[in-house]
Amino acid sequence: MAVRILFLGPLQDLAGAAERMVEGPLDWPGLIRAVGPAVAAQLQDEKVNVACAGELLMDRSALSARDGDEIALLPPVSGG
Amino acid sequence: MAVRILFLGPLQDLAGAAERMVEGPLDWPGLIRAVGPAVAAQLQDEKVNVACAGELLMDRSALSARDGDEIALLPPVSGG
Amino acid sequence: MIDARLLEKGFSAGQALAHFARANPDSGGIASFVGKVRPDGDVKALHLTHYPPLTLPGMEELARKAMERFALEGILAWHRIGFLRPGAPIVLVAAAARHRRDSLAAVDFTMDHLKSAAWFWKREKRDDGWHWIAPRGQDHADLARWD
Amino acid sequence: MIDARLLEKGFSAGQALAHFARANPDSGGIASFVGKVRPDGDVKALHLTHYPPLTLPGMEELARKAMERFALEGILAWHRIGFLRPGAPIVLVAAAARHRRDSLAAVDFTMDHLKSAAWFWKREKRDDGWHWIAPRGQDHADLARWD
Repeated sequence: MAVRILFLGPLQDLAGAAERMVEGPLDWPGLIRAVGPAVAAQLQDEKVNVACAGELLMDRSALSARDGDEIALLPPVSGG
Repeated sequence: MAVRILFLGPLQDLAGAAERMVEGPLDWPGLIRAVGPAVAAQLQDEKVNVACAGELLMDRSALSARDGDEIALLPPVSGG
Repeated sequence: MIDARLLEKGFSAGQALAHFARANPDSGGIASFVGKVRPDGDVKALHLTHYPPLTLPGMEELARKAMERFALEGILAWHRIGFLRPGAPIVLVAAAARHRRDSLAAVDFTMDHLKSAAWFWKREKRDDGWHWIAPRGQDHADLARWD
Repeated sequence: MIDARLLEKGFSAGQALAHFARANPDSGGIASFVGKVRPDGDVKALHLTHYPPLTLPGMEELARKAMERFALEGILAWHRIGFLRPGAPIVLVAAAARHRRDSLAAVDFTMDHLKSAAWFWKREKRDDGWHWIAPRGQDHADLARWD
Protein backbone atom coordinates (compact mmCIF):
# COMPACT_ATOMS: atom_id res chain seq x y z
CA MET A 1 0.00 0.00 0.00
CA ALA A 2 1.07 3.56 -0.69
CA VAL A 3 -0.33 6.95 -1.64
CA ARG A 4 -1.17 7.39 -5.34
CA ILE A 5 -0.62 10.92 -6.73
CA LEU A 6 -2.58 11.66 -9.93
CA PHE A 7 -1.49 14.46 -12.27
CA LEU A 8 -4.46 15.81 -14.22
CA GLY A 9 -4.41 17.73 -17.49
CA PRO A 10 -1.20 19.61 -18.29
CA LEU A 11 0.37 18.60 -14.97
CA GLN A 12 0.98 15.12 -16.35
CA ASP A 13 3.35 16.56 -18.95
CA LEU A 14 5.26 18.44 -16.24
CA ALA A 15 5.38 15.36 -14.00
CA GLY A 16 6.42 13.13 -16.90
CA ALA A 17 3.74 10.62 -15.88
CA ALA A 18 0.01 10.42 -15.22
CA GLU A 19 0.61 9.17 -11.67
CA ARG A 20 3.23 8.38 -9.06
CA MET A 21 3.16 6.10 -6.00
CA VAL A 22 4.81 7.35 -2.81
CA GLU A 23 5.04 6.14 0.78
CA GLY A 24 2.33 7.33 3.13
CA PRO A 25 1.42 9.14 5.22
CA LEU A 26 1.76 12.35 3.23
CA ASP A 27 1.15 15.97 4.30
CA TRP A 28 1.35 19.15 2.19
CA PRO A 29 5.14 19.70 2.59
CA GLY A 30 5.66 15.99 1.87
CA LEU A 31 3.56 16.27 -1.30
CA ILE A 32 5.57 19.30 -2.49
CA ARG A 33 8.78 17.27 -2.07
CA ALA A 34 7.30 14.17 -3.73
CA VAL A 35 6.04 15.75 -6.98
CA GLY A 36 9.35 17.18 -8.26
CA PRO A 37 10.27 20.81 -8.86
CA ALA A 38 8.23 21.43 -12.05
CA VAL A 39 4.91 20.37 -10.50
CA ALA A 40 5.88 21.92 -7.13
CA ALA A 41 6.23 25.28 -8.88
CA GLN A 42 2.68 24.90 -10.27
CA LEU A 43 1.35 24.08 -6.79
CA GLN A 44 2.44 27.58 -5.67
CA ASP A 45 -0.51 28.69 -7.81
CA GLU A 46 -3.66 28.70 -5.71
CA LYS A 47 -5.63 27.80 -8.84
CA VAL A 48 -4.37 24.21 -8.65
CA ASN A 49 -6.93 22.32 -6.60
CA VAL A 50 -6.18 19.20 -4.59
CA ALA A 51 -8.51 16.29 -3.89
CA CYS A 52 -7.75 13.50 -1.44
CA ALA A 53 -9.74 10.26 -1.23
CA GLY A 54 -12.31 11.69 -3.66
CA GLU A 55 -12.92 14.91 -1.69
CA LEU A 56 -11.83 18.35 -2.80
CA LEU A 57 -9.75 20.04 -0.08
CA MET A 58 -10.91 23.49 0.95
CA ASP A 59 -7.49 24.08 2.54
CA ARG A 60 -4.74 22.27 0.62
CA SER A 61 -2.18 22.78 3.39
CA ALA A 62 -4.34 20.59 5.66
CA LEU A 63 -3.59 17.58 3.42
CA SER A 64 -3.28 14.36 5.40
CA ALA A 65 -3.10 11.31 3.13
CA ARG A 66 -2.74 7.78 4.39
CA ASP A 67 -1.61 4.63 2.65
CA GLY A 68 -4.29 3.64 0.15
CA ASP A 69 -5.48 7.21 -0.46
CA GLU A 70 -5.48 8.82 -3.90
CA ILE A 71 -4.36 12.45 -4.19
CA ALA A 72 -5.46 14.27 -7.37
CA LEU A 73 -3.76 17.48 -8.49
CA LEU A 74 -6.32 19.45 -10.51
CA PRO A 75 -5.03 22.42 -12.54
CA PRO A 76 -7.37 25.08 -13.99
CA VAL A 77 -9.97 23.48 -16.24
CA SER A 78 -10.87 24.09 -19.89
CA GLY A 79 -14.08 22.17 -20.54
CA GLY A 80 -17.20 22.76 -22.58
CA MET B 1 -63.29 47.53 -57.73
CA ALA B 2 -63.29 48.83 -54.18
CA VAL B 3 -61.12 49.04 -51.08
CA ARG B 4 -60.91 45.87 -49.00
CA ILE B 5 -60.60 46.39 -45.23
CA LEU B 6 -59.15 43.41 -43.33
CA PHE B 7 -59.73 42.98 -39.59
CA LEU B 8 -56.92 41.00 -38.01
CA GLY B 9 -56.97 39.08 -34.74
CA PRO B 10 -59.53 40.23 -32.16
CA LEU B 11 -60.71 43.09 -34.40
CA GLN B 12 -62.60 40.61 -36.54
CA ASP B 13 -64.86 39.78 -33.60
CA LEU B 14 -65.55 43.48 -33.03
CA ALA B 15 -66.19 44.05 -36.74
CA GLY B 16 -68.40 40.98 -36.98
CA ALA B 17 -66.49 39.91 -40.09
CA ALA B 18 -62.95 39.23 -41.26
CA GLU B 19 -63.22 41.85 -44.00
CA ARG B 20 -65.40 44.53 -45.51
CA MET B 21 -65.47 46.07 -48.99
CA VAL B 22 -66.03 49.84 -49.25
CA GLU B 23 -65.95 52.42 -52.04
CA GLY B 24 -62.61 54.05 -52.70
CA PRO B 25 -60.82 56.33 -52.36
CA LEU B 26 -60.53 56.16 -48.58
CA ASP B 27 -58.64 58.46 -46.20
CA TRP B 28 -58.25 58.13 -42.37
CA PRO B 29 -61.53 59.89 -41.47
CA GLY B 30 -63.28 57.83 -44.14
CA LEU B 31 -61.83 54.61 -42.68
CA ILE B 32 -62.99 55.55 -39.16
CA ARG B 33 -66.54 56.03 -40.52
CA ALA B 34 -66.41 52.82 -42.57
CA VAL B 35 -65.38 50.37 -39.81
CA GLY B 36 -68.26 50.95 -37.38
CA PRO B 37 -68.12 52.32 -33.83
CA ALA B 38 -66.60 49.25 -32.09
CA VAL B 39 -63.55 49.07 -34.35
CA ALA B 40 -63.34 52.88 -34.57
CA ALA B 41 -62.95 52.97 -30.78
CA GLN B 42 -60.03 50.54 -31.05
CA LEU B 43 -58.40 52.69 -33.71
CA GLN B 44 -58.13 55.49 -31.14
CA ASP B 45 -55.43 53.26 -29.64
CA GLU B 46 -52.10 54.07 -31.25
CA LYS B 47 -51.12 50.42 -30.78
CA VAL B 48 -53.36 49.39 -33.68
CA ASN B 49 -51.19 49.50 -36.78
CA VAL B 50 -52.47 50.07 -40.29
CA ALA B 51 -51.06 48.68 -43.52
CA CYS B 52 -52.17 49.75 -46.97
CA ALA B 53 -51.26 47.90 -50.18
CA GLY B 54 -48.88 45.67 -48.21
CA GLU B 55 -46.96 48.55 -46.59
CA LEU B 56 -47.13 49.45 -42.91
CA LEU B 57 -48.05 53.12 -42.49
CA MET B 58 -45.69 55.13 -40.28
CA ASP B 59 -48.41 57.79 -39.98
CA ARG B 60 -51.88 56.25 -40.05
CA SER B 61 -53.60 59.61 -40.56
CA ALA B 62 -51.83 59.90 -43.93
CA LEU B 63 -53.88 56.92 -45.23
CA SER B 64 -54.80 57.29 -48.89
CA ALA B 65 -56.31 54.09 -50.28
CA ARG B 66 -57.50 53.75 -53.85
CA ASP B 67 -59.85 51.25 -55.43
CA GLY B 68 -58.12 47.87 -55.50
CA ASP B 69 -56.04 48.54 -52.39
CA GLU B 70 -56.19 46.36 -49.29
CA ILE B 71 -56.17 48.03 -45.88
CA ALA B 72 -55.17 45.81 -42.93
CA LEU B 73 -55.99 46.79 -39.35
CA LEU B 74 -53.37 45.15 -37.12
CA PRO B 75 -54.05 45.12 -33.36
CA PRO B 76 -51.31 44.34 -30.80
CA VAL B 77 -49.80 40.93 -31.50
CA SER B 78 -49.44 37.83 -29.32
CA GLY B 79 -47.16 35.44 -31.19
CA GLY B 80 -44.42 33.01 -30.21
CA MET C 1 -27.82 31.31 -44.03
CA ILE C 2 -31.34 32.41 -43.13
CA ASP C 3 -34.15 29.84 -42.89
CA ALA C 4 -37.43 31.60 -42.02
CA ARG C 5 -40.69 29.72 -42.54
CA LEU C 6 -44.39 29.87 -41.80
CA LEU C 7 -45.67 26.33 -41.34
CA GLU C 8 -49.25 25.21 -41.78
CA LYS C 9 -48.55 21.72 -40.44
CA GLY C 10 -46.75 20.24 -37.45
CA PHE C 11 -42.99 19.77 -37.47
CA SER C 12 -40.30 17.93 -35.52
CA ALA C 13 -37.92 20.32 -33.75
CA GLY C 14 -35.33 17.54 -33.38
CA GLN C 15 -35.26 16.86 -37.13
CA ALA C 16 -35.18 20.56 -37.96
CA LEU C 17 -32.21 21.07 -35.60
CA ALA C 18 -30.35 18.07 -37.00
CA HIS C 19 -30.81 19.53 -40.50
CA PHE C 20 -29.75 23.01 -39.36
CA ALA C 21 -26.58 21.55 -37.77
CA ARG C 22 -25.67 19.83 -41.06
CA ALA C 23 -26.26 23.11 -42.92
CA ASN C 24 -23.84 24.95 -40.57
CA PRO C 25 -20.93 22.51 -40.20
CA ASP C 26 -18.33 25.15 -39.34
CA SER C 27 -20.05 26.73 -36.35
CA GLY C 28 -18.67 26.18 -32.87
CA GLY C 29 -22.11 26.06 -31.36
CA ILE C 30 -25.84 26.06 -31.98
CA ALA C 31 -28.36 27.44 -29.52
CA SER C 32 -32.08 26.86 -29.92
CA PHE C 33 -35.48 27.35 -28.38
CA VAL C 34 -38.68 25.49 -29.12
CA GLY C 35 -41.95 26.80 -27.73
CA LYS C 36 -44.97 24.54 -27.40
CA VAL C 37 -48.68 24.88 -26.81
CA ARG C 38 -48.77 24.47 -23.04
CA PRO C 39 -51.04 21.60 -21.99
CA ASP C 40 -52.71 23.94 -19.50
CA GLY C 41 -55.99 23.37 -17.72
CA ASP C 42 -58.88 23.31 -20.14
CA VAL C 43 -57.20 24.57 -23.32
CA LYS C 44 -58.34 22.33 -26.17
CA ALA C 45 -56.68 24.03 -29.14
CA LEU C 46 -54.75 27.09 -30.23
CA HIS C 47 -55.43 29.06 -33.42
CA LEU C 48 -52.68 31.23 -34.89
CA THR C 49 -53.51 33.78 -37.55
CA HIS C 50 -51.18 36.14 -39.38
CA TYR C 51 -51.13 38.74 -42.17
CA PRO C 52 -49.40 37.23 -45.22
CA PRO C 53 -48.07 40.44 -46.82
CA LEU C 54 -46.16 41.34 -43.63
CA THR C 55 -45.57 38.26 -41.48
CA LEU C 56 -42.92 36.26 -43.35
CA PRO C 57 -41.13 39.37 -44.70
CA GLY C 58 -41.02 40.64 -41.10
CA MET C 59 -39.52 37.35 -39.88
CA GLU C 60 -36.89 37.49 -42.63
CA GLU C 61 -36.01 41.07 -41.67
CA LEU C 62 -35.75 40.02 -38.01
CA ALA C 63 -33.46 37.13 -38.98
CA ARG C 64 -31.22 39.52 -40.96
CA LYS C 65 -31.00 41.85 -37.96
CA ALA C 66 -30.01 38.96 -35.69
CA MET C 67 -27.37 37.78 -38.19
CA GLU C 68 -25.72 41.20 -38.13
CA ARG C 69 -26.09 41.98 -34.46
CA PHE C 70 -24.68 38.67 -33.18
CA ALA C 71 -22.14 37.63 -35.82
CA LEU C 72 -24.07 34.47 -36.69
CA GLU C 73 -23.25 31.92 -39.35
CA GLY C 74 -26.86 30.84 -39.66
CA ILE C 75 -30.28 31.41 -38.17
CA LEU C 76 -33.51 29.44 -38.33
CA ALA C 77 -36.92 30.89 -37.40
CA TRP C 78 -39.96 28.70 -37.97
CA HIS C 79 -43.43 29.63 -36.77
CA ARG C 80 -46.66 27.66 -36.97
CA ILE C 81 -49.94 29.10 -38.19
CA GLY C 82 -53.39 27.49 -38.17
CA PHE C 83 -54.83 25.15 -35.57
CA LEU C 84 -52.57 23.47 -32.98
CA ARG C 85 -53.17 20.93 -30.25
CA PRO C 86 -51.71 21.14 -26.71
CA GLY C 87 -48.11 19.91 -26.74
CA ALA C 88 -47.50 20.82 -30.40
CA PRO C 89 -44.52 23.05 -31.23
CA ILE C 90 -45.46 26.64 -32.14
CA VAL C 91 -42.07 28.19 -32.74
CA LEU C 92 -38.49 27.08 -33.24
CA VAL C 93 -35.50 29.41 -33.32
CA ALA C 94 -31.90 28.27 -33.74
CA ALA C 95 -28.68 30.24 -34.15
CA ALA C 96 -25.27 28.95 -35.25
CA ALA C 97 -22.24 30.99 -34.27
CA ARG C 98 -18.54 30.78 -33.66
CA HIS C 99 -19.04 31.84 -30.05
CA ARG C 100 -21.49 30.36 -27.56
CA ARG C 101 -22.74 33.62 -26.06
CA ASP C 102 -23.59 35.03 -29.49
CA SER C 103 -25.75 32.03 -30.36
CA LEU C 104 -27.65 32.13 -27.06
CA ALA C 105 -28.18 35.90 -27.19
CA ALA C 106 -29.41 35.65 -30.79
CA VAL C 107 -32.06 33.09 -29.82
CA ASP C 108 -33.14 35.25 -26.88
CA PHE C 109 -33.34 38.36 -29.13
CA THR C 110 -35.24 36.59 -31.90
CA MET C 111 -37.75 34.97 -29.53
CA ASP C 112 -38.47 38.29 -27.80
CA HIS C 113 -39.21 39.87 -31.17
CA LEU C 114 -41.35 36.97 -32.40
CA LYS C 115 -43.35 37.25 -29.17
CA SER C 116 -44.22 40.89 -29.36
CA ALA C 117 -43.12 42.40 -32.66
CA ALA C 118 -44.15 39.81 -35.28
CA TRP C 119 -47.54 39.71 -36.98
CA PHE C 120 -49.26 36.83 -35.22
CA TRP C 121 -52.49 36.70 -33.27
CA LYS C 122 -53.37 33.77 -31.01
CA ARG C 123 -56.66 32.58 -29.67
CA GLU C 124 -57.34 29.50 -27.61
CA LYS C 125 -60.35 27.24 -27.34
CA ARG C 126 -61.51 26.48 -23.81
CA ASP C 127 -64.59 24.74 -22.50
CA ASP C 128 -66.56 27.96 -22.97
CA GLY C 129 -65.37 28.77 -26.48
CA TRP C 130 -62.64 30.76 -28.22
CA HIS C 131 -60.68 33.53 -26.45
CA TRP C 132 -58.13 35.90 -27.98
CA ILE C 133 -54.84 36.01 -26.11
CA ALA C 134 -53.80 39.52 -25.16
CA PRO C 135 -50.16 40.59 -25.33
CA ARG C 136 -48.43 40.26 -21.95
CA GLY C 137 -46.71 43.23 -20.31
CA GLN C 138 -43.74 40.95 -19.59
CA ASP C 139 -43.28 40.34 -23.32
CA HIS C 140 -42.95 44.06 -23.96
CA ALA C 141 -40.50 44.44 -21.07
CA ASP C 142 -38.45 41.58 -22.57
CA LEU C 143 -38.42 43.30 -25.96
CA ALA C 144 -37.34 46.65 -24.51
CA ARG C 145 -34.07 45.06 -23.29
CA TRP C 146 -32.72 45.17 -26.86
CA ASP C 147 -33.31 48.89 -27.54
CA MET D 1 -35.75 15.44 -14.11
CA ILE D 2 -31.94 15.60 -14.27
CA ASP D 3 -30.07 13.80 -17.04
CA ALA D 4 -26.30 14.32 -16.59
CA ARG D 5 -23.93 12.06 -18.51
CA LEU D 6 -20.29 11.60 -19.43
CA LEU D 7 -20.10 10.05 -22.88
CA GLU D 8 -17.17 8.10 -24.25
CA LYS D 9 -18.67 7.92 -27.74
CA GLY D 10 -20.27 10.35 -30.18
CA PHE D 11 -23.94 11.26 -29.87
CA SER D 12 -26.67 12.91 -31.92
CA ALA D 13 -27.83 16.19 -30.39
CA GLY D 14 -31.05 16.08 -32.45
CA GLN D 15 -31.99 12.63 -31.12
CA ALA D 16 -31.09 13.60 -27.56
CA LEU D 17 -33.27 16.71 -27.78
CA ALA D 18 -36.19 14.79 -29.27
CA HIS D 19 -35.95 12.33 -26.36
CA PHE D 20 -35.66 15.16 -23.81
CA ALA D 21 -38.77 16.83 -25.27
CA ARG D 22 -40.75 13.57 -24.89
CA ALA D 23 -39.53 13.27 -21.29
CA ASN D 24 -40.80 16.81 -20.49
CA PRO D 25 -44.20 16.93 -22.21
CA ASP D 26 -45.68 19.60 -19.95
CA SER D 27 -43.05 22.30 -20.43
CA GLY D 28 -43.87 25.43 -22.41
CA GLY D 29 -40.41 25.58 -23.90
CA ILE D 30 -37.05 23.92 -24.26
CA ALA D 31 -33.82 25.82 -24.79
CA SER D 32 -30.59 24.10 -25.75
CA PHE D 33 -26.99 24.58 -26.72
CA VAL D 34 -24.70 22.15 -28.49
CA GLY D 35 -20.98 22.89 -28.67
CA LYS D 36 -18.82 21.24 -31.29
CA VAL D 37 -15.14 20.77 -31.98
CA ARG D 38 -14.49 23.73 -34.24
CA PRO D 39 -13.06 22.66 -37.61
CA ASP D 40 -10.35 25.29 -37.18
CA GLY D 41 -7.15 25.53 -39.18
CA ASP D 42 -4.90 22.57 -38.53
CA VAL D 43 -6.64 20.96 -35.56
CA LYS D 44 -6.79 17.22 -36.20
CA ALA D 45 -8.33 15.96 -32.96
CA LEU D 46 -9.39 16.98 -29.48
CA HIS D 47 -8.72 14.95 -26.34
CA LEU D 48 -10.88 15.49 -23.27
CA THR D 49 -9.81 14.11 -19.91
CA HIS D 50 -11.58 14.32 -16.58
CA TYR D 51 -11.32 13.09 -12.98
CA PRO D 52 -13.95 10.39 -12.40
CA PRO D 53 -14.49 10.85 -8.64
CA LEU D 54 -15.40 14.53 -9.14
CA THR D 55 -16.54 15.18 -12.70
CA LEU D 56 -19.96 13.53 -12.97
CA PRO D 57 -20.93 14.32 -9.34
CA GLY D 58 -19.99 17.95 -10.08
CA MET D 59 -22.20 17.99 -13.19
CA GLU D 60 -25.10 16.54 -11.21
CA GLU D 61 -24.66 19.18 -8.51
CA LEU D 62 -24.57 21.89 -11.20
CA ALA D 63 -27.77 20.53 -12.74
CA ARG D 64 -29.49 20.57 -9.33
CA LYS D 65 -28.43 24.20 -8.83
CA ALA D 66 -29.84 25.16 -12.23
CA MET D 67 -33.13 23.34 -11.49
CA GLU D 68 -33.61 25.39 -8.33
CA ARG D 69 -32.34 28.73 -9.60
CA PHE D 70 -34.47 28.79 -12.77
CA ALA D 71 -37.64 26.88 -11.88
CA LEU D 72 -36.97 24.17 -14.45
CA GLU D 73 -39.00 21.05 -15.13
CA GLY D 74 -35.99 19.22 -16.51
CA ILE D 75 -32.36 19.68 -17.41
CA LEU D 76 -29.97 17.69 -19.57
CA ALA D 77 -26.18 18.07 -19.44
CA TRP D 78 -24.11 15.69 -21.55
CA HIS D 79 -20.36 16.04 -21.98
CA ARG D 80 -17.99 14.03 -24.13
CA ILE D 81 -14.69 12.62 -22.90
CA GLY D 82 -11.96 10.86 -24.90
CA PHE D 83 -10.87 11.60 -28.45
CA LEU D 84 -13.03 13.74 -30.76
CA ARG D 85 -12.76 14.77 -34.39
CA PRO D 86 -13.43 18.28 -35.73
CA GLY D 87 -17.17 18.82 -36.09
CA ALA D 88 -18.13 16.32 -33.39
CA PRO D 89 -20.38 17.50 -30.54
CA ILE D 90 -18.56 18.01 -27.21
CA VAL D 91 -21.36 19.23 -25.00
CA LEU D 92 -25.14 19.42 -25.04
CA VAL D 93 -27.22 21.30 -22.49
CA ALA D 94 -31.01 21.54 -22.60
CA ALA D 95 -33.49 23.05 -20.14
CA ALA D 96 -37.26 22.60 -20.06
CA ALA D 97 -39.29 25.25 -18.28
CA ARG D 98 -42.71 26.80 -18.09
CA HIS D 99 -41.27 30.17 -19.12
CA ARG D 100 -38.99 30.87 -22.06
CA ARG D 101 -36.56 33.19 -20.28
CA ASP D 102 -35.94 30.64 -17.52
CA SER D 103 -35.01 27.93 -20.00
CA LEU D 104 -32.60 30.18 -21.93
CA ALA D 105 -30.97 31.56 -18.78
CA ALA D 106 -30.54 28.04 -17.38
CA VAL D 107 -28.68 26.91 -20.53
CA ASP D 108 -26.47 30.01 -20.37
CA PHE D 109 -25.73 29.42 -16.66
CA THR D 110 -25.00 25.71 -17.09
CA MET D 111 -22.72 26.24 -20.10
CA ASP D 112 -20.72 28.93 -18.30
CA HIS D 113 -20.15 26.55 -15.39
CA LEU D 114 -19.26 23.59 -17.61
CA LYS D 115 -16.72 25.82 -19.37
CA SER D 116 -14.82 27.00 -16.35
CA ALA D 117 -15.99 25.21 -13.23
CA ALA D 118 -16.28 21.55 -14.27
CA TRP D 119 -13.45 19.02 -14.11
CA PHE D 120 -12.41 18.72 -17.75
CA TRP D 121 -9.08 19.32 -19.44
CA LYS D 122 -8.76 19.68 -23.20
CA ARG D 123 -5.82 19.29 -25.50
CA GLU D 124 -5.76 19.44 -29.25
CA LYS D 125 -3.60 17.77 -31.84
CA ARG D 126 -2.12 20.04 -34.47
CA ASP D 127 0.46 19.42 -37.17
CA ASP D 128 3.21 19.84 -34.57
CA GLY D 129 1.71 17.60 -31.89
CA TRP D 130 -0.54 17.86 -28.84
CA HIS D 131 -1.19 21.16 -27.04
CA TRP D 132 -3.10 21.71 -23.80
CA ILE D 133 -5.82 24.35 -24.07
CA ALA D 134 -5.53 27.01 -21.39
CA PRO D 135 -8.64 28.46 -19.72
CA ARG D 136 -9.75 31.70 -21.38
CA GLY D 137 -10.15 34.91 -19.40
CA GLN D 138 -13.50 35.42 -21.15
CA ASP D 139 -14.80 32.15 -19.71
CA HIS D 140 -14.07 33.34 -16.18
CA ALA D 141 -15.71 36.69 -16.87
CA ASP D 142 -18.78 34.80 -18.16
CA LEU D 143 -18.89 32.70 -15.00
CA ALA D 144 -18.61 35.73 -12.70
CA ARG D 145 -21.94 37.06 -14.07
CA TRP D 146 -23.81 34.52 -11.94
CA ASP D 147 -22.25 35.39 -8.56
